[in-house]
Amino acid sequence: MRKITFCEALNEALVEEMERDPSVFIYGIGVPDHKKIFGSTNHLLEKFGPDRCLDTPISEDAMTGVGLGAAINGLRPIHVHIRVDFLLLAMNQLANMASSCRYGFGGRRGAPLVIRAIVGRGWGQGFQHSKSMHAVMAHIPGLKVVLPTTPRDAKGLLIAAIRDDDPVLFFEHRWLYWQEAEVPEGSFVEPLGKGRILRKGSDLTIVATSWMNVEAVHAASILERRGVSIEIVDPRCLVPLDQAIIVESVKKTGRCLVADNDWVYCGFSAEVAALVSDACFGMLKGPVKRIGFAQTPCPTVRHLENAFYPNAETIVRTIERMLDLPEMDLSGERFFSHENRFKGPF
Amino acid sequence: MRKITFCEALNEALVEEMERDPSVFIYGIGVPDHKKIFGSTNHLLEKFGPDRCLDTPISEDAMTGVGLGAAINGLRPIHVHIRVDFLLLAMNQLANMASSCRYGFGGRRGAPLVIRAIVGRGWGQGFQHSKSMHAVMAHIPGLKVVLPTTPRDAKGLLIAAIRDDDPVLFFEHRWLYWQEAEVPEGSFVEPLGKGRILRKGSDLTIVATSWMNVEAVHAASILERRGVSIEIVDPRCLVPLDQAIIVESVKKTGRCLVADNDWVYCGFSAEVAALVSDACFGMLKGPVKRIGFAQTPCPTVRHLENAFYPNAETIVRTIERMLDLPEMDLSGERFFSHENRFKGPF
Amino acid sequence: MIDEAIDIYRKLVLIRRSEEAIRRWYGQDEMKTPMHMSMGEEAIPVGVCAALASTDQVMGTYRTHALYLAKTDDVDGFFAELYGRASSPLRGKCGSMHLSAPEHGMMGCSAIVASAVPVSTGLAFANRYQANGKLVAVFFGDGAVEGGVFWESLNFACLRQLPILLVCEDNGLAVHTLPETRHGYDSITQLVAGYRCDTWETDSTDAVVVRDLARRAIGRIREGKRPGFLRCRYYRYLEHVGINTDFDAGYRTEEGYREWLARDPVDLRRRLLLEQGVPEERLCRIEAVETERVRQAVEKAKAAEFCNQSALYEGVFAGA
Amino acid sequence: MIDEAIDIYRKLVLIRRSEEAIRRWYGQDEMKTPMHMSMGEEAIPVGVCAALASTDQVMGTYRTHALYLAKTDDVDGFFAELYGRASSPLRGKCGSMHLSAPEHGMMGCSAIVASAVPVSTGLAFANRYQANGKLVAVFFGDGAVEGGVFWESLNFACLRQLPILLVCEDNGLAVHTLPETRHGYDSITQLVAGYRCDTWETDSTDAVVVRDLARRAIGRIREGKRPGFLRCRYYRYLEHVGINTDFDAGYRTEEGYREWLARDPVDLRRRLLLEQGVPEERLCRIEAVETERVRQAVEKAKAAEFCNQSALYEGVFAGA
Ligand SMILES: Cc1ncc(C[n+]2csc(CCOP(=O)(O)OP(=O)(O)O)c2C)c(N)n1
Ligand SMILES: Cc1ncc(C[n+]2csc(CCOP(=O)(O)OP(=O)(O)O)c2C)c(N)n1
Ligand SMILES: [Mg+2]
Ligand SMILES: [Mg+2]
Repeated sequence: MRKITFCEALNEALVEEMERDPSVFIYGIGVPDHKKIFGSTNHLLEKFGPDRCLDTPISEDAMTGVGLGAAINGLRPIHVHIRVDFLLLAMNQLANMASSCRYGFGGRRGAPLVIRAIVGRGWGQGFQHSKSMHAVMAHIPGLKVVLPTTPRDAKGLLIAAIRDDDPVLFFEHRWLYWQEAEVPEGSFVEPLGKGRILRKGSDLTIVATSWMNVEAVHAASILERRGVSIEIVDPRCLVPLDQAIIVESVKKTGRCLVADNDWVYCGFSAEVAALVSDACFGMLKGPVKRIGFAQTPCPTVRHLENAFYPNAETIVRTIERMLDLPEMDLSGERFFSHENRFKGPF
Repeated sequence: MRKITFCEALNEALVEEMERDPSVFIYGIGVPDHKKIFGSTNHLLEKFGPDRCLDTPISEDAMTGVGLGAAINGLRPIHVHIRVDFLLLAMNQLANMASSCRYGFGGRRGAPLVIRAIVGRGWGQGFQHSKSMHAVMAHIPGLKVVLPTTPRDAKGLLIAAIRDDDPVLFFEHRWLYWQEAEVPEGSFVEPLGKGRILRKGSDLTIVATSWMNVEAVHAASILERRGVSIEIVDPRCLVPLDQAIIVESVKKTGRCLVADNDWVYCGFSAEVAALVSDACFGMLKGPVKRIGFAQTPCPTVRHLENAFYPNAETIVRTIERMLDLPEMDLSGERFFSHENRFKGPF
Repeated sequence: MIDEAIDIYRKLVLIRRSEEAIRRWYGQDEMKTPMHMSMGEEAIPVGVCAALASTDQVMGTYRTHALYLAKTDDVDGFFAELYGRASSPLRGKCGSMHLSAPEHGMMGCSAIVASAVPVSTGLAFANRYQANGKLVAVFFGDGAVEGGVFWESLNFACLRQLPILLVCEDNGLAVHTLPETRHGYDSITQLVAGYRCDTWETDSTDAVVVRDLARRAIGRIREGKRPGFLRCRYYRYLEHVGINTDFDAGYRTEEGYREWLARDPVDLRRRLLLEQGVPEERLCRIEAVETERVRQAVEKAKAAEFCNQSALYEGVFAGA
Repeated sequence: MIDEAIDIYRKLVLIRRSEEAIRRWYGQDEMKTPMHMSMGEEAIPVGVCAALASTDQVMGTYRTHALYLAKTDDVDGFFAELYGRASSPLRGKCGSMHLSAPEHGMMGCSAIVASAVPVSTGLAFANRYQANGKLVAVFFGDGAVEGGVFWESLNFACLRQLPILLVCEDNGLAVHTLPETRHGYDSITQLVAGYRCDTWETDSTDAVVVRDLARRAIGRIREGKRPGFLRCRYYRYLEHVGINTDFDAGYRTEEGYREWLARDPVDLRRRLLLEQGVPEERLCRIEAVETERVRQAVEKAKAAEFCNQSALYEGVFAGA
């Protein structure tokens, strides 16, 4: 099968869905400009015109309400935010309005709204351009929450989100945009609410979100060399959550590490740890562990930023402690770094 | 000691702190009007005048920024919201601005801002007037989060919050306002970051927040009659969290139920369950269980509202299952109801 | 012509009788929902809705009894929901603050001030996208213009020249707070007039006058292809929320009330119809019919079942 | 008088040299922070800050190099932070987008459009509360007026008549988007003039003209006891973020640039000083001194240490 990038996969999903369904339109700050949201909105303006691919004022709150109203009236809006942090301006429309829209109509009408938001990282994005916020959204009943990791899932899940009849928050980590992998041509759907086993293993389960899956795969290959077999579960959707795939994996391995691309405290990693500790009670060989961002605002300078984010090394070290293994020598290991491809500005 | 209500305790804290420190002022929609935020802002306008007790336009986003700016310049603003839900309009100022204010000043300056927000419930408040949101705030590094339960704590913690040098979110459940108990006269501080054992027991620990502590106390007294001894831990602050008091209690009892006044999914109850399952691994007699709101928007009609909220009965039934006890007859039991004192409108 | 005016009167009566029924029965504690009463404002939604086509759409606030009844005429659905019964399509989940009936173009109400304005703008965006000719009218209080999202929405509506009528129901109060404590400007209409839209103002309590003004505004929206803003003043008869008066609370006087009561929307319209030669018996008949409709609606609501407890979990997502 | 104008020129030179140094050294990848360059706008912050007292306060956006240097004159702190070194009081946590120096009245910058406007309003509220006579000037782009919080803040500032100057640095661009895609009105200044404040406009690139206008505005704020709004037009020389030009991107042409370049703030001021009889050597000396200050600041920054890894956890809360 041909390989394309995560970004190209997103773009294919958008092009194909907008071709298929004239009620789909896309909008947001900078969506049609020449930068095309890092390329993910390529061709849309040219193919579908300015009525279906539109720029907006810097009015996230109102523009979210506009999407909600358009969705109530039968359109399928896709609202794009170049940083997740800007969603905080729209929290009222998301948590007080969109989330309860269907419930408030007695179930008879809903809002098929997709909100794409990019998780920023690197080159000193700092504390206002690097948030994740998927746990906050998942906490609010009535919002679906999707975090694709692979290019295939980027396409299949975005198509599913667009066709879904309820509000879907779709979080895209900026660094995933360059990931390349096989993606089917043409239309296909990855159903919302199904997790994916990214790697099979028997000694320990890593439940990872978004970019942390890339780090987890790397960590697993390092650990494999010393005979530790890691299973990686990518839940892909936080709402609805595929609890079974997580629980079954941990029942098999007896150990679980949650690696979330977010703060740990009151986050999704807590939910998974609580769920697993309950559902696998008596079957665990050790406590569920969690890793995520340092519980601080995100600093800009690189060495602090590196300390803020967990990576494959953090995962390896945590698992060594979980398995009571001595620390292996990682000095020869090349960990992921965008040092040479991802420079200023963004 | 004299007994006063939770509401009177809040009011005393405000009067005393405003007398003590001229940099303290209080503001928010309706703060000085004749309803006085359910009485909690009584006397303030009369004693301290309109410069220190002020009404505002319905502009939660800007008014939060105003508080932040005033705090940066050395004042101690107290911003009052008659419903927690309105905080969602201010999420940008809270999570993108206030939370990183001190960090962004390199630690040299901060924002001693208090935000009081009332958790609504009852008489058909519905899905836009009944949120809790403490877990969402606690998730964001840089915000402190306080949920008093007793009148004593209402006073002591509010004084501590006002004197604290960082932004503090202070959540007050509407139904607690009528709770009456002993409260010292004059100034005293309940330190932020210390939990409180509301009840000693040996068979099971309930970690409860806000109103759920009242339900927990009731449930404990019911269970006592059949020989089950419940310990109740009120963490009081989510940030900073007194982990030790929770962990020590569960190490003693071997069982833990978290009863949170919020949705369960990705909430504070998940954090406590994750924490306890880890710290007490191997010492638990059964899995940590969680109860909270139904994972739906809050409906208005009473029988659905009752099903939405957990109460003492839910707690008793859950604990019976945790302890493998048959269901006791609760038909003679009078559960808490505001049916006769808490009517329309609010 | 006169038939239209008579139907407007009928709506006014229906609304007034409905709210009188609420005042009468609220003390029984069966309507467990916070009531933000419309009394005093009836001419505005009745007038505007009379200028709208039935396929046009509206949104409102928590203070929405008059709007709901003006747009839907569905008094049974109204009381079924206030009583929280299964006979309401909203199944009691919404109560007084979140009434809606999309099949009548009543697209919902929000209890967060100003928050329906952007949603209505989105409804209008979709109507233009679908070229279905529908117009949207969104109703909000004078407090809503203090919310930033109002200005964001107005800017976008004017930028995209959307078919929307913004109706400011100005009672000079936000709960108990007067405009001088809330507004850093002199005239809201003048501020709005700085945008690419048309603005209109009235303090008439005659629903026919409001309708005629709304018609002109709507005509401009359709021809001029730009949004309209209509500010209508009125006096809130009762307390902010609840069924009582509160003239003793200190923030306003009963005199103001008396002045406005002298041109009460229902009485005024009745007087004018009589002056125009409509026989009083015809009006009495209408009054009797609407009174009876209200009585029966209340009765049916009280007699209706509640939905199953399991309904709590229904309708969060599609197909669930 | 002339000394003041010369010091204004010095500031312009300092800022321009600093940004030239950024352009020169950015490719070394040691300043790992997204650069939103000020080139083209220097006259605005330099002019306004020259009208402010040193104890007055300012806030800005992510595009804040000029403002930071105009207010603080602290080029060492500037480069220390851009290089993320421990010698910066911000310890590298902030980078280009979140510069601050409260001891100089530089109260911070936000990378969320419009979000510093309410915070500045709060600073002004506190200054009035404390009766300390301080004035606040908040700088923001033309995009910021699209954020609802701008209007909420303006309303509150005008309602409470706070001592604040709102400075709109209008480059007619939000990233790559032109006003016609963003604004549903004709004149922002006219909209703002509907509030209880005074408004002023200029498209001068002469910092002295800006200063004089700012002085008048500030005079009115102090005497008239009401907020001021100052809209200054300028041309953004470089791409939205980054150190390059982007005239080939298609959303604007190089002609516009050439027109504005002909009255470049630095060159223009130099020319005017020469015309006023200031000897060229004096200007050359200033240029040499500022160039050297910048060179040394960069050198010091590069040579400085990074803070300890443990600094990550410091400064989240007081005393921690
Ligand atoms: C964003 C928000 N803040 C505060 C409230 C509390 N509140 C409910 S109604 C109201 C006053 C609104 O006044 P106005 O818009 O004039 O409507 P009216 O009640 O006069 O019809 C306020 C402040 C709210 N519902 N939403
Ligand atoms: C609330 C918000 N939305 C979107 C962005 C992304 N963004 C960064 S700068 C910018 C344009 C701002 O334009 P303007 O205010 O005119 O400032 P300029 O860059 O022209 O100085 C946008 C949209 C942001 N930072 N904040
Ligand atoms: Mg009003
Ligand atoms: Mg601009």
